[in-house]
Amino acid sequence: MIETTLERGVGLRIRPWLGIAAAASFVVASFMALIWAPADAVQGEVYRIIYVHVPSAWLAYLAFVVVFLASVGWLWSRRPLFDAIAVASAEIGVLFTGLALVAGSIWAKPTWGVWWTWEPRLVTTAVMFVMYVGYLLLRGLSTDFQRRATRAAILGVILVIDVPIVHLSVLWANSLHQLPTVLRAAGGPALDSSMLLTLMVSVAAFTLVYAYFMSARVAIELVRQERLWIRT
Amino acid sequence: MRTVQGDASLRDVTVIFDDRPIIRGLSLEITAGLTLIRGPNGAGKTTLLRVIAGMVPIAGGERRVDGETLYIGHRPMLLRGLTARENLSFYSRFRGLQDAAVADALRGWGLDGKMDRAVERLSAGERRRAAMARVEIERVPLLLLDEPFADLDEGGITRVRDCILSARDEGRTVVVATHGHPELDALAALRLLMNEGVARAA
Amino acid sequence: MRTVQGDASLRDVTVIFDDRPIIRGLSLEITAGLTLIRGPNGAGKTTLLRVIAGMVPIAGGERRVDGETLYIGHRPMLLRGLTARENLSFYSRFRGLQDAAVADALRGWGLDGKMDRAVERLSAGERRRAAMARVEIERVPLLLLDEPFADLDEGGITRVRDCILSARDEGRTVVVATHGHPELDALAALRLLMNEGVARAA
Amino acid sequence: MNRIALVAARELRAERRQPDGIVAATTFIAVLVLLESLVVGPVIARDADVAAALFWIALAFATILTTMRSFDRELEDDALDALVALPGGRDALFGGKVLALTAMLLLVAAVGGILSLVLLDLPLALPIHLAIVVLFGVVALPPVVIVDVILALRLRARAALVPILALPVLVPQLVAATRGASAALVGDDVGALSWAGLLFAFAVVYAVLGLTIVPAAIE
Amino acid sequence: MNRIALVAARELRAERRQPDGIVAATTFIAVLVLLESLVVGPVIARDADVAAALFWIALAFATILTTMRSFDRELEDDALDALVALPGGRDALFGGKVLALTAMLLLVAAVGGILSLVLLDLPLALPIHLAIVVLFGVVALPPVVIVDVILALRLRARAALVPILALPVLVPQLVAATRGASAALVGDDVGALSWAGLLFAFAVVYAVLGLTIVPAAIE
Ligand code: HEM
Ligand SMILES: Nc1ncnc2c1ncn2[C@@H]1O[C@H](COP(=O)(O)OP(=O)(O)OP(=O)(O)O)[C@@H](O)[C@H]1O
Ligand SMILES: Nc1ncnc2c1ncn2[C@@H]1O[C@H](COP(=O)(O)OP(=O)(O)OP(=O)(O)O)[C@@H](O)[C@H]1O
Ligand SMILES: [Mg+2]
Ligand SMILES: [Mg+2]
Repeated sequence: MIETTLERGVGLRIRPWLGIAAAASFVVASFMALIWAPADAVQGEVYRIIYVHVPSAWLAYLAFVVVFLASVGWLWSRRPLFDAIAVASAEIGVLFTGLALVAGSIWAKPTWGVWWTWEPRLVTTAVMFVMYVGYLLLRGLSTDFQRRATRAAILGVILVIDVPIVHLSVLWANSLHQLPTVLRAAGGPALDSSMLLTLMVSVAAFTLVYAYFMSARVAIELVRQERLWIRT
Repeated sequence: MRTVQGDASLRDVTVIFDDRPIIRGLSLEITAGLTLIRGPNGAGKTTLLRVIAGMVPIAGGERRVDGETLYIGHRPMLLRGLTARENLSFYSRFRGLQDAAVADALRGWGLDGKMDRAVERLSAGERRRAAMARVEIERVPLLLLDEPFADLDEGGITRVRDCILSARDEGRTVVVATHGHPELDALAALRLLMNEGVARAA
Repeated sequence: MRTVQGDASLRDVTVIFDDRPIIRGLSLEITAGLTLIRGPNGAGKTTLLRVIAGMVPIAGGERRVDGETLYIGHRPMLLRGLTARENLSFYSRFRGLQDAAVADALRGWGLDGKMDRAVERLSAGERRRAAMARVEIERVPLLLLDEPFADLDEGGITRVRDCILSARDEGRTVVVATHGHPELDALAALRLLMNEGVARAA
Repeated sequence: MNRIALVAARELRAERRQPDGIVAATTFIAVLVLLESLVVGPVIARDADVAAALFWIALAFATILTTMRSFDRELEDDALDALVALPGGRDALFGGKVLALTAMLLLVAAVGGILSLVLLDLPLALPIHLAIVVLFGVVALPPVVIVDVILALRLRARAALVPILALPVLVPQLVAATRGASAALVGDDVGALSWAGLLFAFAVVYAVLGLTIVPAAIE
Repeated sequence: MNRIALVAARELRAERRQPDGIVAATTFIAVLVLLESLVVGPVIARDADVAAALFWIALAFATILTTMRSFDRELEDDALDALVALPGGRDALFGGKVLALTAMLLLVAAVGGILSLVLLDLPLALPIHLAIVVLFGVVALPPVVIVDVILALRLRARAALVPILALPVLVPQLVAATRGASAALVGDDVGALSWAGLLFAFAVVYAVLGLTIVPAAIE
């Protein structure tokens, strides 16, 4: 398939550069997060987890929105590339959700005194995690390409509804969790400016990592598809 | 390649189950009349019929079918719990037809007195008869019959044969996959011999 | 009435489903050799075979069967999810036999390369072949085969016929219900014609 | 539209013949309520929040069971294939199933709800509000579950996959339904109605989604 | 004995291929625990009595689901007929299913139990005692349920009949298991062991009854 080969070629050319950029930005972000940014007035040093916790949560959102877009793409055009993007992004999204959960729990222990508690943001995040694990399970259990892609795409479209729910969940009912500090409807971010800058740099680093993972994972998937196509 | 415009055509169709190709790059034009599909067990006959009926996602190639199709498979495809009459009424009303013809057709297929019994309480042959009655009730232009003679007694076999031939004579397109019944060979407009997912005219 | 002691005998057996008599006072002696059961759809052939196999509660009369039986019905009777090989190994080990013969038998029935696939992913004919391989593996004295030729291609039909005849020649008792295959008539020790739950020798 | 009605009628007729789904679901809820009051102790179970929560959990499972049963019946003898192969069959399937299952679940919910009220001796401040919450809460369940059952159709381990797929998606609805029902029980009319509105919105969104994208997944 | 082992092995193998029953049961329990704590509120759910009661109710339903699933699989393509027609097949069926389902349910109970303990943050005074109670409680479930499934085999509405038949019979066992588990949680060792003994007696009685009278009921 000419199309597939083309896509793979482009991916191959960009990927090394992406890798380098991701690694470099990661070094910068680590430095800023661990050393440059000041300690928090209330929480002291623990708060630094925010530089892992928040970017991974946001990147998970991004990954699942990409799953949604790729799913629509597949349903629209049936181009295998979209399916490859969907799996890749879903897997990385699950990874980032997991990371946000773990980082959140680690942060919760010193601040709230428990690893886990029943609270809207935490529960909806856990639910999002389970949903996309279910998405990956559905893919794993389906045995042929066309059916798998279509079924997964439909699920990918439906599940994205949970992303705004997770984001807004803190506004429902009495939440322990931080209310939106950065992404607020009214006014600018309520955060110290050097902390904000550090956060933005970490988010940028996480985004580059996401892009790098994506290009690698999509390439693997395309090779797999191609092999399958050749065997027919 | 023939350029005759058929009721159904497949172009370079490939079907993959479990990463195994079951139909390989198959092209086919089916026109009015009788088409016979033959081939050993596991050749892909059932899969081909299901592809034409639009029930299998195809991994590559194109499928074009004009008009409605009726596919009757190895299994009777009747919903358990409902009676033969209810099943067939549903199908015919779904196609926008009256269901007045149902009882007569079932009677014609020898199910008098049995059409109001849940289908799982019929014998294998009776179930097949109920399924075959759909051919007369739904009257669609493209019939896809998979092993339609199975489980039937002498009389049933004759009836299926007559039913196929009269559908053909009415100008409908009939595709039949069967192992036996060599007498159909002479009557077929097209005979396909399938093997390992590849078909050639015979 | 013959007084020959058979492998299986029914005396005045009645079977009732849904308050309707399906088998009516049927008496029967089956001895070594081939017994053919014929009759139109819904005559009660399947029910009779299941009575002999002891799978249907009888409302009246007596059933006596010496030795083990193997009944293979309209459906393949293989557990989904398991492979053909696993299904057949289970049956043979349950009868206290080694399962070494299973792979060979399946290969003999043309399932080489397919015997490790879950049975629901086989074609209809392949499933029938797997079921029929039980005849060679389990080697019981009384075989009850319901429409054993169904879904099979030319080669499969020949194989089933050979299998039935060699079982007969080994002195086993084989009861076959089938609609077609008139060539078996000449070879049968007993031919029963069933109709509406009553059987008479033909 | 007419086709959707035909599919729904067929489903209800099959269910009347073999009331697998509906009786199982009702028993399920009834027994849950009974056992609940028996083992949990009536004092806790009588709490409006707890009772409402258990009722909705039970109803969610009842929906999953009934839907899976309905599709299992279709898969026997390949009856589903015949329906899907009919012209317009794919499109009518989702709508018809939604209609039929909603009707069945409304019955189940009514029986289960009355049982809960009577057996647990619950206070009932706003009966009409409760009925509205239950109505919209029930209407919101089947579309989600049916989509998931269709996505898992014919897969190995579908019995496992469907709850995994459906329950997380249902969580917001179940929470809303629980809050709404307990609001109606304790007499908070604004709360009950606003939760009911949210449930209705859920139902509409999922039904529209289902009608537009699900036909593609049915084979 | 050997035949019973063969039937059990076959069941476990089929289950491993299509882990319908076991995964569904585990999800069922896990989700129930999750939802429970979510909607009921952690304070009530964390109560040892309530947690134990819900766990056992969930396990009873899981047993019913898994057993029905197991027999439904046998009914497809008439595989059960082939088993019953084998010499000694009837006798081995009950024993084999009991063994296999008990093994599966022990796994489900272990996973579900650990989940409940962790997620609900329950106190655990006597872990060994709890394990013993769970062991005997689980062993006591399948014989009853399997007998009922066999009695309802091939009937219309069997999905409805089985819970109706099974649950009333199970009530004493479930109460005993709940009491035993909560005794173990709060540290009452004599209580836990005596309830475990009672559960063991139940298991033995039903297993013996099943082995002697069930074969007659199978066709
Ligand atoms: C397991 C526990 C936790 C989970 C699952 C979790 C989940 C999340 C998620 C999903 C977000 C992204 C929200 C959005 O922007 O829409 C987020 C953001 C955030 N989390 Fe957590 N979190 C947890 C624990 C914590 C703890 C213990 C703290 C601090 C006390 C915390 C502080 C924050 C902050 C400050 C944000 C950024 C909020 C904003 O600017 O919008 N989280 N968390
Ligand atoms: N669901 C499935 N998953 C994987 N492979 C399958 C599936 N169904 C059929 N196959 C395989 O596809 C091939 C073609 O099957 P198909 O049923 O089309 O054959 P057929 O020509 O109809 O055979 P028969 O004469 O036995 O009915 C066979 O090798 C079969 O093993
Ligand atoms: N489960 C059942 N409940 C009620 N009636 C049944 C049931 N199964 C079969 N029957 C009826 O019993 C009669 C005999 O059925 P049976 O299956 O034995 O016929 P058969 O001779 O094998 O027919 P075929 O040639 O079609 O296989 C038929 O009239 C049938 O309708
Ligand atoms: Mg076929
Ligand atoms: Mg028969």
